[in-house]
Amino acid sequence: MTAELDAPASGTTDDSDVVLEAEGVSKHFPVRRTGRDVVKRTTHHVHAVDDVSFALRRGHVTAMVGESGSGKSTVARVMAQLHRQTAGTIRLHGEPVDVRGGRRFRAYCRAVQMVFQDPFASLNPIHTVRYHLTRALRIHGNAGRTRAEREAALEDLLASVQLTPARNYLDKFPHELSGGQRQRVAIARALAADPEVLLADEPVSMLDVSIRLGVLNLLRDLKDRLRLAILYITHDIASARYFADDIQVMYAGQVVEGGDSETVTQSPAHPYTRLLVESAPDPDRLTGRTDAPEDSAQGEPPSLISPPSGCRFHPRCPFAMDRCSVASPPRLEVGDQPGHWAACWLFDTPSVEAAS
Amino acid sequence: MSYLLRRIGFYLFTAWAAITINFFIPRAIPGDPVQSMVNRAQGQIDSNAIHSLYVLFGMDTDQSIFSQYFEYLGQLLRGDLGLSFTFFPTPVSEVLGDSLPWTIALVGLTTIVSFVLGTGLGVLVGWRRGGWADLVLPVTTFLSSIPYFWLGLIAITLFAGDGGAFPSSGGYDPGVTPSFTWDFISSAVLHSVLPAVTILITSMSGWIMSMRNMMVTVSQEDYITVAHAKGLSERRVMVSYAARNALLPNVSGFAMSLGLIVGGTLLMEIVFSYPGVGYELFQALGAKDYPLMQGIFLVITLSVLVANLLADVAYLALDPRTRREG
Amino acid sequence: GGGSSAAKTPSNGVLTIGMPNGPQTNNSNPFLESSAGASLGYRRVIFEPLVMTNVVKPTDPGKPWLATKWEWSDNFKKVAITIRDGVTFSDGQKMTADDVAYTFQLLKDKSALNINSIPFGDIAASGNQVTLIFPKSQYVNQNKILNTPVVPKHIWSKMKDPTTDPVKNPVGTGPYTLKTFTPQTVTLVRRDGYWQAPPKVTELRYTSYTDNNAQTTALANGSAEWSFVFIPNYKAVYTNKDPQHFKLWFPSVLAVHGLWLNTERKPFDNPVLRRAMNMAINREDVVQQGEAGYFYPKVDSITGIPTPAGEPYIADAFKGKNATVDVAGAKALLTGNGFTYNGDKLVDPSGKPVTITLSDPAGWSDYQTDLEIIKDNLSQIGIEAKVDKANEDAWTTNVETGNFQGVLHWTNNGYTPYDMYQNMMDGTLYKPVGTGGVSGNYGRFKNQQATDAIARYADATDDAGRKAALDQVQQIMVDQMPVIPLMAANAGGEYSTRHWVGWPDEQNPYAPAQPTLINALDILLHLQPAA
Amino acid sequence: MAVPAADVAAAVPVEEPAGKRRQAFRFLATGKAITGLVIIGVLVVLSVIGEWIAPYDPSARSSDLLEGPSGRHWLGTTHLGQDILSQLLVGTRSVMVVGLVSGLVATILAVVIGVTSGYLSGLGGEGLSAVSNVFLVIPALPLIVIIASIVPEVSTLGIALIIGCTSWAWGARVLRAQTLSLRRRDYVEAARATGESTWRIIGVEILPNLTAVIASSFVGTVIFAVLSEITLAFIGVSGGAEWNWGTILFWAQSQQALDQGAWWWFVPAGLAIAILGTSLSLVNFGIDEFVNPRLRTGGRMRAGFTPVVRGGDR
Amino acid sequence: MSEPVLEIKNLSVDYGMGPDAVQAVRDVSLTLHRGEVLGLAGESGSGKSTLAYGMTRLLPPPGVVSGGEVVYHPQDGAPVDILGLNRPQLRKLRWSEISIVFQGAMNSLNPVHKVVTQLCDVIKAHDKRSTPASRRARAAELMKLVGINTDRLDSYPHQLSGGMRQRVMIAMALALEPSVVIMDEPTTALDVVMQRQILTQLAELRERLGFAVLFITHDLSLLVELSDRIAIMYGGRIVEEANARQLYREPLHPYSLGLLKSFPALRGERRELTGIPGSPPDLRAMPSGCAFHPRCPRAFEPCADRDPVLAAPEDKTRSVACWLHVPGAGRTAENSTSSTTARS
Ligand SMILES: Nc1ncnc2c1ncn2[C@@H]1O[C@H](COP(=O)(O)OP(=O)(O)OP(=O)(O)O)[C@@H](O)[C@H]1O
Ligand SMILES: Nc1ncnc2c1ncn2[C@@H]1O[C@H](COP(=O)(O)OP(=O)(O)OP(=O)(O)O)[C@@H](O)[C@H]1O
Ligand SMILES: [Mg+2]
Ligand SMILES: [Mg+2]
Repeated sequence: MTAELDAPASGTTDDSDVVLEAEGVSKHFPVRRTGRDVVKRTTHHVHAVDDVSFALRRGHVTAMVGESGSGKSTVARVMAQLHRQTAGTIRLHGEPVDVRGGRRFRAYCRAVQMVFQDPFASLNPIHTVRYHLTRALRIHGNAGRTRAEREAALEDLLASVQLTPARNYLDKFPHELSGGQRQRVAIARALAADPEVLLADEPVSMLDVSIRLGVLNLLRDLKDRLRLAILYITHDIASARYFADDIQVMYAGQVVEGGDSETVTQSPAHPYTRLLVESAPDPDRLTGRTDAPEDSAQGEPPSLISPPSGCRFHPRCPFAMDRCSVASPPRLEVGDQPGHWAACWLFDTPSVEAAS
Repeated sequence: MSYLLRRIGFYLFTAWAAITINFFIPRAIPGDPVQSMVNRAQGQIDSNAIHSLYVLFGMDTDQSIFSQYFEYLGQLLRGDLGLSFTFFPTPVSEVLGDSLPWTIALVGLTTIVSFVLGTGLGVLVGWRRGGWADLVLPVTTFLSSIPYFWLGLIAITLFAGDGGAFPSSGGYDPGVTPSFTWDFISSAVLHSVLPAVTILITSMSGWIMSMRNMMVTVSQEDYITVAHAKGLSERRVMVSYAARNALLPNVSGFAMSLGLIVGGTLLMEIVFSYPGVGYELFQALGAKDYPLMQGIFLVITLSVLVANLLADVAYLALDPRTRREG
Repeated sequence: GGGSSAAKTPSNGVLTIGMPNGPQTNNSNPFLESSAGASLGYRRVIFEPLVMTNVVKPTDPGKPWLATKWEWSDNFKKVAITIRDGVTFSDGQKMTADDVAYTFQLLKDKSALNINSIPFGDIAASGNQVTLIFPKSQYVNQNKILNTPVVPKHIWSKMKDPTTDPVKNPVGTGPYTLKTFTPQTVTLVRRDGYWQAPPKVTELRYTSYTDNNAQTTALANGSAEWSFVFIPNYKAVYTNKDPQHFKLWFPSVLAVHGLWLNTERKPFDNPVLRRAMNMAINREDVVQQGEAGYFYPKVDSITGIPTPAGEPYIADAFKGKNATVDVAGAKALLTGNGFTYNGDKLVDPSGKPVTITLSDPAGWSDYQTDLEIIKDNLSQIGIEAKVDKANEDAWTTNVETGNFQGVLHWTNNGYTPYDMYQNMMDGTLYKPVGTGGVSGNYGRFKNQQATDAIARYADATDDAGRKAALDQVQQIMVDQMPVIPLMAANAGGEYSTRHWVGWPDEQNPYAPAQPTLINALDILLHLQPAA
Repeated sequence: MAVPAADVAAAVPVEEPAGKRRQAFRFLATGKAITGLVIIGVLVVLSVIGEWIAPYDPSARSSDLLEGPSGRHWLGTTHLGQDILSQLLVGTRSVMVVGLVSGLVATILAVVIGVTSGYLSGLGGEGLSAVSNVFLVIPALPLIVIIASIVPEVSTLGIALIIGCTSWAWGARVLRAQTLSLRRRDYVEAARATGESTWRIIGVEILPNLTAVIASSFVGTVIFAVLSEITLAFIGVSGGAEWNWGTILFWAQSQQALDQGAWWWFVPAGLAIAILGTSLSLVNFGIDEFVNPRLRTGGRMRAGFTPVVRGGDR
Repeated sequence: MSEPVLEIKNLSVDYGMGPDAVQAVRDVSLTLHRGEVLGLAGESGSGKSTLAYGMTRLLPPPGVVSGGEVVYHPQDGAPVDILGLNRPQLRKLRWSEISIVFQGAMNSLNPVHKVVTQLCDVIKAHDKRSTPASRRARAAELMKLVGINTDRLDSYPHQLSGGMRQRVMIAMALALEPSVVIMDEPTTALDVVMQRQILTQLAELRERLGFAVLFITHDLSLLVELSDRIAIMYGGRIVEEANARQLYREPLHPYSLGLLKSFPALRGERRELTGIPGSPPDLRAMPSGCAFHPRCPRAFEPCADRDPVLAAPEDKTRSVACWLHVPGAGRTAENSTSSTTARS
């Protein structure tokens, strides 16, 4: 029997913890039409995200990993409603959201905040830390009524991202801060809205090794203290293992595997996840002898304008079967751990049995 | 290709808008061609002649400005630019035919030479940053800040006065007739030296500056360092790697300036009494010669647009990144 | 240089003529002021008039030219013209009375070409005689009619529309034909078969320079031998380069350039103030500094009639009465008529200080200089003047609609003072301030006597009547001073005697020296190669 | 396990917040810009006090007609005996006023149109961009001449406004391009994600980041405006009642000063213009170098062959 | 161990000259042996790139090499000091003996020339006798070497994916069969899958062609896996140099330890991550003594005053610059002698 799972993958916590969920979300970007297309009246789209479903829970970090260009940032932006999804629904506390600017967008912002990938680019170089934070507080009505209240709120914010004493930072410009400090300010700004969900788009990939850890620890600390639901986007699967509760693996705009972080990293099920895990640098595999497994996939990531039919990984997949190029695999239970699933025909139990 | 299609649509709109503005704005000037003509004669034309001039110019009928406008558009579509008032009844197209070649030959050539020389110098100055090359900059800055007419007049005084080597005005010797003879060509060339040199002096520095800046910017690109690392000869790195890339932004500037050839030389032609379009435009403005003004503006508009289109095409040709397959 | 050296060397039989009028287009239509022929003046040597008259000596009788005889009926409503025999057009066709009649008919039919607005009546040709009939006296227009250039009927009648035909191959009775045309230079050559002794100059080269400076340079280096251009400080820039040969002669004609005052604007509606201003203005300075001492000759007579051209017309009462600077007199005149001084500021009878804005287009540098001087002069009698360097188009409209206080402006020009006075004072031209479309009387001068006298002059049937009328006009002019006449219009030119002699001058004023007037042909016929 | 926050703080040098001022105009602090600014400053001062330090009334006639430089008239006199030095001094004001006013007007227009059309997508943005392109296509000087003819009274301020209203298109285009590149920046998106309104994003997040570009476009317009004003006066299209350097040149030219050998009438005003132009260009270069630090001249060095200075002066 | 091919001795590199010069590489000595992979790691700003560019004299202004020697040992012939060469000599040496692969391949390839042109360029510059046909053939060969289809020869750089461009750069680096290839973060911009592909290929090629590699990255886990020896840089100095395995198992310098403890491991035990507190030093205001001491959890009395010297603590195959490993530190004040690399 095909054990098709309902999205989101069930975890250990019960469903009342779900804050934000995406169901069947797709995002297609129209691309510039060529002269021939104008004649033929066809339009092309980048299928940046196709039919993605998952849920974010209170006090829970969900990591989303995948290679560059697999659509991770796009998912985050759609979740933050910076882009409108092409299809699918986003639910906040079970209510479908449809916000187009204005007051309702602000209300949504209050609940869902995003931290951008690049701490050097996401703070306006001409505004001070104080300005950034005050605006965020004001917009969401957390600035208090008096000056003193506002100052107190600012200090609380900076303290919550461990930038103390606050007065050392408040009047600094972004260029006077280190990368880690900037990222903390960006996080503080997101926290100023007092959100329930934090969408962190590769919050550390631009940071130096020694600073990364601080920011990640901070996020984890926030999750615990404020019971935030965090979406942690990265392409560094090792940090996802270390930091997240569960992991979603994206490939070419689709989520191909999900499960709790330890399981996904230690016993990856989907061939792509395996490839990802095997490719990650591993100090224990010593000195040049990159005894890469024979079955390791080669080739280039697929075009997102005309993605491969069936399973999008099949052109690179060492285990590709006939049906892989025809039919898109549904979420199939892997079976080793509860909640671990993969979108791969290999785990279609009856068929595997039939094949053997 | 869609890029070009969209550009063309955009250009058509711009052309229409410019033509419309060119039609209405001159007509908002107080006065009319007849009065200007009488004024210019300062008493040499009798005030009794005014009526006959109105009749002559066909301005004695009351026609609404909008019907004139649509008539004008219709004329344009038929390729008819109307009759000039200043040179009544010479067709505007003939006036343009007389003056355009001069402007295009002199200014066109000068613009190209200025671009080539300026860019070349800019390449050198940008490449050999520091040292003598940096002295070029203040000098060119100063030269380019000089008002053009002033430089032209000084040049005339110095080089075209008594015993000067160059004629001070005109496109060729009064004695010769335009034709493909040595006499005419040599005289035309001689007459073009001063205007050309003064234009070069004031316009070249712009190219030098922009090319220099681009060279400096480009020469810090990684691929230049790589080219050095590859052990390529200095010349090859400078020309084929640095200059080739630095040239790209300058190309659109160059196309822009090609478009301005017709409209941008008013002062040169006034100062050097050069028989080109700019001077014609100046006269037309003073005479309120609407048809001639419109004709010249049309030429300018079209040449700017065509130049822009050329720039787009040149960019497509020069920069492989803008080329699209399929 | 190349340009000058070619022209500096004496070219056999060639005369170089220049005008500062910019590139030309190939257009030799003699009736169009916009043609190259008019702008450079070469239409005068292709198309000949019936009679050659001389504006510098307006009372002299005209020289018979294509007409051998012309007889006006007493009331100047009819003229019978006898056409010269043996005249051929340059294409070999004989010129006949038919051609003359055709020419007048053309002007009658095409008001666009009838630049003098002559009211033609019947036009008849018979034999070698052409008779023209007019609805009213043409005394004041007689020379304009007789100066009409004659065009060949056999060519012009075939034109689709003579008003819009550029006549690229002009055929006339004159001694020259068009050889080549370029926008910059037009070359004419002498033809065979001219009806009188041919001119010595075998080739005429007309060059159009872009502006005064270029023209002056060309004169100074000898590449242009004859021209009509304003040269500031002409001695330094022009004549001193070759004092022996470089000459200029700028005789006055019967038109003035003067300070037009808006006679409906207070306080300038007061003739006393206008007269006092007249007394304060230093014409000598204006002419010397503003007009380079020669361009517009000074007007001395208080009647405003330029001398010597208009000498015969000056009323006996005013003969020898010249305008002079008399600041004290002016002040006395003012204080004697209700004006007062507050310190050195003039205050009008209503108690307002007198100020004036003098306005002329910014680009007219000689006028601007004149105004600066006038401003200075007026301050002597306590009038605070401001010089406005106006935009030409706006200024034109302002002058037309009477929206000004004082402007330097010209008057019409003619063979009698009628044209200038009519232009200044004719009440039939009057339109209220704010209404445009006037062709004269910009100062809104309203004086019935003047209007009547002007009309009487034009219609009078005898010289006595005319004299009486003109005397009255002069009297009104002197009393009312609607325009303060400063200088005369000219009909002059710069010429070089290096290669050609026989030019008109003070001693021999047989023609005005300007190369674009009909007399250009007469001058060419007088020129002889220099020894 | 978490990094002690105190350590992070301790590692950055702590500066007093009081010492921090917003440095929006840092770009004027390069050597070139300072040189240019000093010259401009002198001219601005002259434009204010020129009237009082001028030895004569610039319009006053005297009997010293067309005299060369002398103790009495340092720069000689005109054909009316007016003192040219005084004309130059008094004329400074009009030049500076036109430069500044039209620079301001054009820059404001350019900013409003350029930034709005860059930030707004869709028809509004495209329309505004089309408008500025139309203005780019129409040749500026003739357009200015025409508009100057339409306006009845052309005062200095009028000229300034006309030039300002016709010369914004280039700046608008540059600013539009810049805005287009800024509007997808993360910090703009971040401001949006915070819930800022569109106008606040344009005004507070984007605009200040364009300061250098705006300043450079301002300086460019000032140069253009000054040259235009002078050209207009020179070709006799406008004069206004006030003196400016172009009027001096107009008089000199119409009196054929150079042919008469009166160089003192023609040369100083031209040089004054060139100096003003140069100083403005210097400011512009300074801004360029700020925007693109690579342009800063770093001594006599060339890429590709790092010099070896053993035992250098350290 | 095999013979040295490139010896860096006491190299110092400055940015700028005179009083406001910044010394980004300080007194670095390092030896690259024939055929080995030497890894160079350190956090951002520690001077890795400056070292790589400085020793090849490719550092753009205001960079200046302010001291030291870079000796290249050709296969046959006398050693040459790169720092003493004039332009033509240097040009000849470059690429044919020492080639470089830079971090951003997109930026390393000239965007306006085809890949084949750029490959042929380098051959032509060093082999004047080659014909266009032979050059093209060689270019095709090189492309095959790095696993790119030869029909991509006529592509422009922007038509290739990031990984392909990086491989083109590697192909170009090998075009003249140099004995040293310097790689400055060649894979940092790529994702792990692509990175793995390229590193695998590199390893194969090195086995076949036998060139030595100086591999620069800040990803220590990558280096441990890839290289024979590893040098760790901090604040413009080499603070530790050791065999890769040794370094991973038993880092001696607290900074190396900190680096290793900053990486989460994908496999095996979830280990404790501590990271390195504080932030990198400011080159303009270097801490006195050991540059790392303000961040060092084990800093003690001599660290703030005196610079430790890179020296071999117990055996001859590794060296470290830390007072912890100087017997009797705290008493000796002897740091005037210039540091020497422990060489075999
Ligand atoms: N605004 C857009 N217009 C068109 N295509 C887009 C746009 N934004 C993203 N894409 C495309 O969508 C795909 C997914 O991009 P996305 O940025 O989500 O990837 P990512 O997983 O975040 O990659 P990275 O790890 O590099 O950040 C890419 O192919 C990208 O080119
Ligand atoms: N032009 C320059 N002027 C002054 N200092 C510079 C300059 N370029 C680099 N530096 C400084 O030199 C130091 C070393 O830089 P380098 O690029 O070598 O570091 P890196 O180790 O390669 O870092 P990364 O891992 O980020 O590439 C840095 O602190 C940097 O700030
Ligand atoms: Mg992303
Ligand atoms: Mg680096």
